[in-house]
Amino acid sequence: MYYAATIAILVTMALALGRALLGPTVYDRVLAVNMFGTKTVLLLAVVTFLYGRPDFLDLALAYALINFIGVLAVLEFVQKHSLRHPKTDQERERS
Amino acid sequence: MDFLGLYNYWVFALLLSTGLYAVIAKANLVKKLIGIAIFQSAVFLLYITMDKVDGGTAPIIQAGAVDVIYSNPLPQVLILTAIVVGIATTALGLAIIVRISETYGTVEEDETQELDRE
Amino acid sequence: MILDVASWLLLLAGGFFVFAGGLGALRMPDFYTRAHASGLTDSMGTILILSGVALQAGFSLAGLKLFTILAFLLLTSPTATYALANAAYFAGLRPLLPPLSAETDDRKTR
Amino acid sequence: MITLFAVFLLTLLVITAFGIVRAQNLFVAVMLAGIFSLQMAAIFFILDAADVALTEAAVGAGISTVLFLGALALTVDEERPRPSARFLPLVVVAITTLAVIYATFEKPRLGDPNAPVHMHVAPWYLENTPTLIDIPNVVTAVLASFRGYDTFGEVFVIFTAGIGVMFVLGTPWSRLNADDVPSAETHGLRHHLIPRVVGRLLVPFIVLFGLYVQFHGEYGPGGGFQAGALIAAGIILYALLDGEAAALRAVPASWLAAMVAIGPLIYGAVGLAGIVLGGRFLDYSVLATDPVAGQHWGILLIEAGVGITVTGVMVSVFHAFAARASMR
Repeated sequence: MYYAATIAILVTMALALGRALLGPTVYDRVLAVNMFGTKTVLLLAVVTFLYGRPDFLDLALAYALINFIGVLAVLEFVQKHSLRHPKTDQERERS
Repeated sequence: MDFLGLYNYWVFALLLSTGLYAVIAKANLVKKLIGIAIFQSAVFLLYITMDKVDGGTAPIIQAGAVDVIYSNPLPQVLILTAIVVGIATTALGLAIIVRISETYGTVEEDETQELDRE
Repeated sequence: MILDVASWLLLLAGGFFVFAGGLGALRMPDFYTRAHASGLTDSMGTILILSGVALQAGFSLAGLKLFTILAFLLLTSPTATYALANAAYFAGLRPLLPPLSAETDDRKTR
Repeated sequence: MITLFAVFLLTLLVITAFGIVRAQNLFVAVMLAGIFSLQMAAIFFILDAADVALTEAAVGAGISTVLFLGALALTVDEERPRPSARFLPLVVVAITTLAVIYATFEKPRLGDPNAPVHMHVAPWYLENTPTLIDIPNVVTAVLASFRGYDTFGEVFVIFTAGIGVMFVLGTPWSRLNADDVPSAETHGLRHHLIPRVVGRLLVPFIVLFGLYVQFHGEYGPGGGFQAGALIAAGIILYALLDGEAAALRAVPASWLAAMVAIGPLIYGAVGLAGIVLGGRFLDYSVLATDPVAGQHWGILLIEAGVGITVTGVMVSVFHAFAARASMR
């Protein structure tokens, strides 16, 4: 049964990656990164039990704590910079 | 399933060349540095691939357990330190890029070279 | 035995919600609906999968760790989604649908 | 089945790498690099390298994104578009790829227990760690004791890189002053109340978890490198939320300078203590009357040194980029 959950998480990772690659706005990409992060936590949590070594849950705990920092850093950066170009970055890429 | 046994190495080769491409073909210095980071990750993957033993588990000895196969700890030690060293050296590279950007007003390699010639 | 069945059901349901949210995040038309879909995976999927795994772990250190992970995820990921949506709105990104207040005004006049 | 999961993740990894190189916008490239790091950590974990996965988690998720964004804020965030695809690099890269793939056919298959790498030194480490050092985590034992020289070198590389960044950016520790850098009034995420409250709540837990990883490294995945990166991430989170000035008041620049130097000093002092007490350099067995207890003391001390240096360097580097931005 762990396998079913793992497969669902992996497929969702692929979907989130697709969203991160497609964009179109910066916010979509950050959302995808955040989603990918939580999916990694879940994957690590399930795989520790799949391997029968639950003492490795520390890894999932580390990600659960740290993931937020990346999103906040990106948010701060976007706030400083998006004042200059509020449009989608696809438009910027075209220009 | 035999060909899957080499899949990790092929991914290593692809990542290696992706990083290499970014370093030699992109003119933007930040992009080059990201390329080096990808190249580095490819090497990490190569080492960690070599540590895996079939039916093995992470080399943290379980008390009381007998007949457990442990994966190879040595490549893990090398890569563990390499990751932290990698981020420290990347920070140094970024610092140099920041200074280049301030001096030349650009981080594109060909433009800085042109400015040098003048 | 009952615990096993319960944890399998939770894992299956969690897997379904995670997948549904992921699909939504890829297929929804604009940022805010995608944020909603991603919120589904981050809350519902996380709760179900982690409690499914926790039933297997039982009252042990692993169970406590799982509970901690769940608590931190439930604190951080909605916050991140909220902050993102907030930032996107203030940066001038508008939803595809008109704001809700226009519709409620409609209803009042009716 | 697990192999198939790994194959799937590796495929995603390659796609992400292509995406990173193709992205014109450097900011997008940095975010995709964040996803790349998450995937690497998951793959490391599936391939039985729990310690490495924890390191990648601590470094990749928190610090590396923050550093790249700090540098992007000081340079440009857009790559200049190039009209023509460059032919020569593609040919060079294609030839390299084919050559490397051709070379891999000689490699042992994944998980082959008879691969040459498993024949030589590693079995000795696995066999003798319980008797000679008596800690469960063989990775920590090899890192800190058996191959202590290597780690000593790595600590000095980190030390040197930290000093290098400070002086290349022209922001040595004496110039990092809480009064000179922007405070929360102007910077930081002051206007985002909810993220700020939640983030502040997380900071003590991250630091506490870092300390747990530091001192639990002999029994589970962890150690000085991971703990240093985690604690640094916690301090950086505080700086992001309340501005660099608040972080510099909490952990002053003079402390950071001292932390960067103390790590190699502790490490070297433990090594020299080995010589003074009649052993060899970095031979911990002589540190206590019982050789195994001596090993425990030695590993505890040098891991603490590593953790202190890594924390100091990472936080200093973060402050250096932020201070450079406000010097303009």
